[in-house]
Amino acid sequence: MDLSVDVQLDLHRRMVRIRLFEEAAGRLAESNRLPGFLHLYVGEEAVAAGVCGALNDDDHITSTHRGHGHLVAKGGDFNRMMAELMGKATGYCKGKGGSMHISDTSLGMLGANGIVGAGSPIAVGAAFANRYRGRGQVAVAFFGDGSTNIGAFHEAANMACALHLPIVFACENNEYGEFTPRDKTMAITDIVDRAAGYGMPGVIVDGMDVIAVHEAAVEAVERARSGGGPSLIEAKTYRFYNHHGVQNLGLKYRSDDEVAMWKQRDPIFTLEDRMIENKAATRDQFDAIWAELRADIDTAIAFADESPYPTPDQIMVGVYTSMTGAQ
Amino acid sequence: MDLSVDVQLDLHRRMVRIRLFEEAAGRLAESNRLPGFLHLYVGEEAVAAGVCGALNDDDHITSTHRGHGHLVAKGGDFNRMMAELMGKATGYCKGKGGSMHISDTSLGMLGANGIVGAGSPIAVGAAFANRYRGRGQVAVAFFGDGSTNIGAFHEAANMACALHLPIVFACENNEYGEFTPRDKTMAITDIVDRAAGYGMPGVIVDGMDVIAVHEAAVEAVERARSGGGPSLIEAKTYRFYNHHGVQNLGLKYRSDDEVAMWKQRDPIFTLEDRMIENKAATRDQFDAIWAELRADIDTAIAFADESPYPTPDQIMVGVYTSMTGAQ
Amino acid sequence: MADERKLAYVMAFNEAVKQQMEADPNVFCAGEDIGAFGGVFGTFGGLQARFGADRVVDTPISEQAIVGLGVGAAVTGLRPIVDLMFMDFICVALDQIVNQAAKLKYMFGGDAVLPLTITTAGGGGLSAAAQHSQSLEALLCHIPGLKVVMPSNPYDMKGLMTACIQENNPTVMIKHKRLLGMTGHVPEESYSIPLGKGNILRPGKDVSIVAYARMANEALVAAEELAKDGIDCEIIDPRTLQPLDTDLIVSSVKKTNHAVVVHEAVRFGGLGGEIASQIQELAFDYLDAPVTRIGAPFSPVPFSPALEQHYIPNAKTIVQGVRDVMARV
Amino acid sequence: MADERKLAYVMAFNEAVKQQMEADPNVFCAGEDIGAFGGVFGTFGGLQARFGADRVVDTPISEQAIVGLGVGAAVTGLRPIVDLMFMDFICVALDQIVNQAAKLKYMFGGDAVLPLTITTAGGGGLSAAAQHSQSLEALLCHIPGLKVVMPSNPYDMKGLMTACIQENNPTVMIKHKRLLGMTGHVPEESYSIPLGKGNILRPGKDVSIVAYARMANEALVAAEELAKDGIDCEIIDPRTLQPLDTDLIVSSVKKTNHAVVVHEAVRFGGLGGEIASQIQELAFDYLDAPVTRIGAPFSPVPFSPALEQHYIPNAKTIVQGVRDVMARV
Ligand SMILES: Cc1ncc(C[n+]2csc(CCOP(=O)(O)OP(=O)(O)O)c2C)c(N)n1
Ligand SMILES: Cc1ncc(C[n+]2csc(CCOP(=O)(O)OP(=O)(O)O)c2C)c(N)n1
Ligand SMILES: [Mg+2]
Ligand SMILES: [Mg+2]
Repeated sequence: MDLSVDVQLDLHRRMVRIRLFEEAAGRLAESNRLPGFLHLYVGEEAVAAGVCGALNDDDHITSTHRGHGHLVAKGGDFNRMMAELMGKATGYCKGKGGSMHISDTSLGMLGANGIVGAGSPIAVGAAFANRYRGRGQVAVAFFGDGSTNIGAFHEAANMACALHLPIVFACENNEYGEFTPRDKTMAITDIVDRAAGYGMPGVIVDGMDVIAVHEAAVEAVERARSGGGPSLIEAKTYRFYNHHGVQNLGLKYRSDDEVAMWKQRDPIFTLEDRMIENKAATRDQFDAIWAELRADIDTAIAFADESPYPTPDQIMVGVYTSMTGAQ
Repeated sequence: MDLSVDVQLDLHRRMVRIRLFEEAAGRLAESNRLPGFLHLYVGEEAVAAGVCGALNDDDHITSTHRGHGHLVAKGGDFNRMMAELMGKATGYCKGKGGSMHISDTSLGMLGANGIVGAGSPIAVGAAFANRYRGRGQVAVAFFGDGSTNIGAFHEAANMACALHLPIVFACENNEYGEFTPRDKTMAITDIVDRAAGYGMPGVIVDGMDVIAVHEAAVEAVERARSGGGPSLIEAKTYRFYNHHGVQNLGLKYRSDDEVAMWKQRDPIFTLEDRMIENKAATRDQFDAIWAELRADIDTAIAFADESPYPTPDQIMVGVYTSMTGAQ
Repeated sequence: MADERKLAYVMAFNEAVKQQMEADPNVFCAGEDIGAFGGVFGTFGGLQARFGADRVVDTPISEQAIVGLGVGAAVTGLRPIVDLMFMDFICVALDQIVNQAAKLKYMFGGDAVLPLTITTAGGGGLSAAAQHSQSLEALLCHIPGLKVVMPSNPYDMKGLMTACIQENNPTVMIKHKRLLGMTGHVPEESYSIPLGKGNILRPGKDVSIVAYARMANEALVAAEELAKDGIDCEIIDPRTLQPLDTDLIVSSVKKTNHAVVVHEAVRFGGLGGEIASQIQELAFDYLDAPVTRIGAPFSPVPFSPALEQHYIPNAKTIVQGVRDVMARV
Repeated sequence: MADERKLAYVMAFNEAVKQQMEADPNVFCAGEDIGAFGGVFGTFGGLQARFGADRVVDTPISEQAIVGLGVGAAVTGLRPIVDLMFMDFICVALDQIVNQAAKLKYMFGGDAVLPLTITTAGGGGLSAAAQHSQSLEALLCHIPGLKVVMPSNPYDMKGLMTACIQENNPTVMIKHKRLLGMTGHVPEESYSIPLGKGNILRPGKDVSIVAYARMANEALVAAEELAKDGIDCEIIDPRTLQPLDTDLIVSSVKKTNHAVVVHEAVRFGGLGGEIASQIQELAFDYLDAPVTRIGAPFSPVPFSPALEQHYIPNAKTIVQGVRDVMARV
């Protein structure tokens, strides 16, 4: 596949938006301006961007605890995201969800999720509904390597295959679940080895190469859309920061060398270098993009800062669709 | 492997014991003398017998809702089994468990289980304890094809492999989960395809051939015992009666031809024919065995019949190890 | 009336599903063995033949994914009915019920609608032992975001099941296994009973018995017995346990000054504690005796009928409980 | 005493585990990130270094298999401690807890011993939102076969955790996340506090406040405030919720004639309903006012601190609740 410059720039833009949002969130967290847990997506941008770049607006995705990247890639609004992270009333979830539940159903983003593995069965439901309606929509389940050890993932993968649903399973294999390396929690190296057990095709891609991810995603999405059923994409990637927050907490669980090696393969800079080399873009162009999006982030932070907190009378609002069940 | 006549006769005996017990239980159920659900093992005897024949007394097994066969194969006592099925105080579980929870921890049989898939994680625990103690014991998890779609199976299989435990996963693939055929609930044909996803070896055996099952089990058990880790055996088999009870309930979900075809491959008669052909045994010998074991069943039914029901004051006994927590 | 239309509880469920599926193409069903086989209790009988395998879906044995299928389909616009064969199996799927279905809307700041019905079968009395006989409604009623329904008769079953399917929030409809064959008057036309509205099954003036599902019927039997002693029982069937019709219960107790709460679930930590607490909070000055709770003892459900019949509360235990309350001075 | 030994709640837990592992080679621990990393809350810190990776085991993210590992190892003779990082995750593993661990012994006719300790961390106050802040103890206390423990301070933590590990039944030890850093006197030598014995944290004569985990500490603060009004609170911390020290609670209420039950869990269907019901059942004639229950409102736990601080009960809400009870005529 030869991707047009426009598509490459689109993928680049999605990645830079994620990067800037996450770096900003990390800085705010470090200065104690964000309540709660924060799981940053920095380093893994190529996965969300490459996959969501292959989706239509009315396709659905489910996400994980590490969900900002997915929402940004699906078109999330910086202002409402930043406000949500700060727990403000103007946030995506009106301050009720926070980082771990950030969502925008109008963009088909069915929520970050605090329960490892729980998003995948929900994606299966969305895929079922999509086929049921017959408008050609697909669903993508994002999930981590660690989450493939939990029952919900397994049930979702099998059910999707048994019902032959229009779904793509997109695995972010960053080699760790929290602070524990993959080899302590599974006896296999490649998550894709699990695909055959469900009867779906699987492919490994370089998760630091957005073009590679995107090409695999286009193929998988096209398969799903045209009735070819589920498939699995395993993107080998890495998170540059800690499991949550920015700094390593407590004991060191990854070597400096390992982190440095992966950082050299930064998905954004890799793409920029390649596009410049291919004369598809210039450094100045990229600088302008970064500057433009940086300004958006500043706007978002200001928006969030100035936004009001929700008031206590909002606690009971939104539990039920029409408020009848509460006591 | 050339199995000695003694071993063949031992496997035969285990199978006949299962057959006779189950046929008797089925008859009692049809005349409404057994309360509750009854899931018969008839047709699948070669699996329990072949595998348990490869185990020592102090090895552990976990079982399923279809658990009588496993307990008989592990050496279960007819009297206490039959009494339990009738809900009598002299039963294995003092009438508290019944068919779905029949168990004998002194034989390492850690219970039939009413929750599909729930036995496998418990087997993993037993395997962990066995390695921890270092006395060379192994654990076997029996489970059905349908149960491999549930999360607990997946987590157990993966954990066993991650921790490299002395365990054998023994799948009874009878092609149905209750009244629904395999192809409606999974997109694969062979359960063994799942083994690679955990990083363990897997093998398909003819589950109607007790010798084949036994040879595979000996190899898997030996691997586990000697530190070689988990493996999976998929035995292709069939249940001759209904999912529960004896007669097909409601709609017919299996064709007469299909049932007849499998019945022709009866694991007991197949073995008998082969042993007679090989001059390893005679029809008279077999007749004597059947007669002897039939008498045991008659004794068991009489024992169970004559046994008292538990009295209401027993309801609160056995909830806690020393009765302190009850209100 | 001699010629009123009678239907079994299980068929009342079936008819509600059928009528709603006819009325709304977004309604579909999924669960184990519900398609070709019609469900192990026959609850979904005939529906696949009528509506096709796309709308009445046989699933793998994957309770988490079954509920997840419902959550994902509901939040993207369908009205799923997903079945968990036995109520005990909610434990396998509880994350999807409690952490996903119940909370999604709230966590999204209200930006989600979940018209999801989870159906299951609870209760004992079939010698089905500890993992197939539980009454675990207390676990669900404690969870904001869910509605919980337990009908005691065919008429309520149809009306409440219709309401569940039409409801825009996740509901759990709990059939009682021992009531499946119970017959009673059920109109053919579609009707719904509002969730959260209880029902006075028998008016009375001396004592209020709050009882649901099978226990409501046991209470009716007990009331006849007690009437012989001159004790006139008012029997309230809340029908929906979440939200609970507190007003109905409290106003009854204010009249009778005596209350007995009955459920089949284990007494300790059961919903009876909530109901009794609400009664004493809101009708303290009207109570002539403490609110009595009747429930199963603190043990798993035993298998043997010889034990189980003494384990599950029944008309006799209710008679005794009411007598004790009335005897108090 | 100035020189008494102080320890944080989290280290009291850690020390109990360490001492029991030293005392009994059959004790081992398993859970996510508990090995090399020492657990996300540091609860298992240093234990793998001391006892090795065979006894302090990092597991996959597989809560069902983690509890199953514990069940299988316990029933075959070990004394497992298995950790579920957050209490909300019991929903993922509930089948193994409720249908297996709790019932195995009973279903086997008593022929099993399950010395299994499940540890987890509950409670809110960290802006961890709806899936990482719950107090779900009511779900567990309703299940025959389990014991449930929620310590409110470091001293109790060590003694109760020691008791859990030594106990021959499945126990669930619920740490409160907001108490992890709380320091207090903790003797170095091993000691255990019997499960099922509550504690009078503060003697008083006017009103009995039953409160556990973090709420016990809030109640202590409230009591100081109320003392200024001349209201003398007796604070009872049941410590173990299953079995519950009913005697201690009831005898206190018989003395004070007023009762307030406090928990952080959602009020509706919470354990407060059980406690309040028992009080009115057993001390009806002593009550001058209805038993009041304080708990969270009927919504999931909101994320924003601006909401969460009003969601979780605290000293102020307790003061108000007690004043209301005392003001009643
Ligand atoms: C059911 C459940 N178990 C444990 C956790 C705690 N937890 C949060 S993230 C995480 C690691 C997930 O690893 P992976 O799926 O590889 O995603 P990654 O964080 O690497 O992106 C764990 C164990 C949880 N949130 N839910
Ligand atoms: C968690 C759970 N879901 C559903 C059931 C109901 N059920 C009992 S046996 C069974 C079929 C199991 O199929 P399989 O594992 O293939 O075993 P088989 O009956 O064929 O031996 C089902 C669905 C159950 N007991 N537990
Ligand atoms: Mg990971
Ligand atoms: Mg099967």
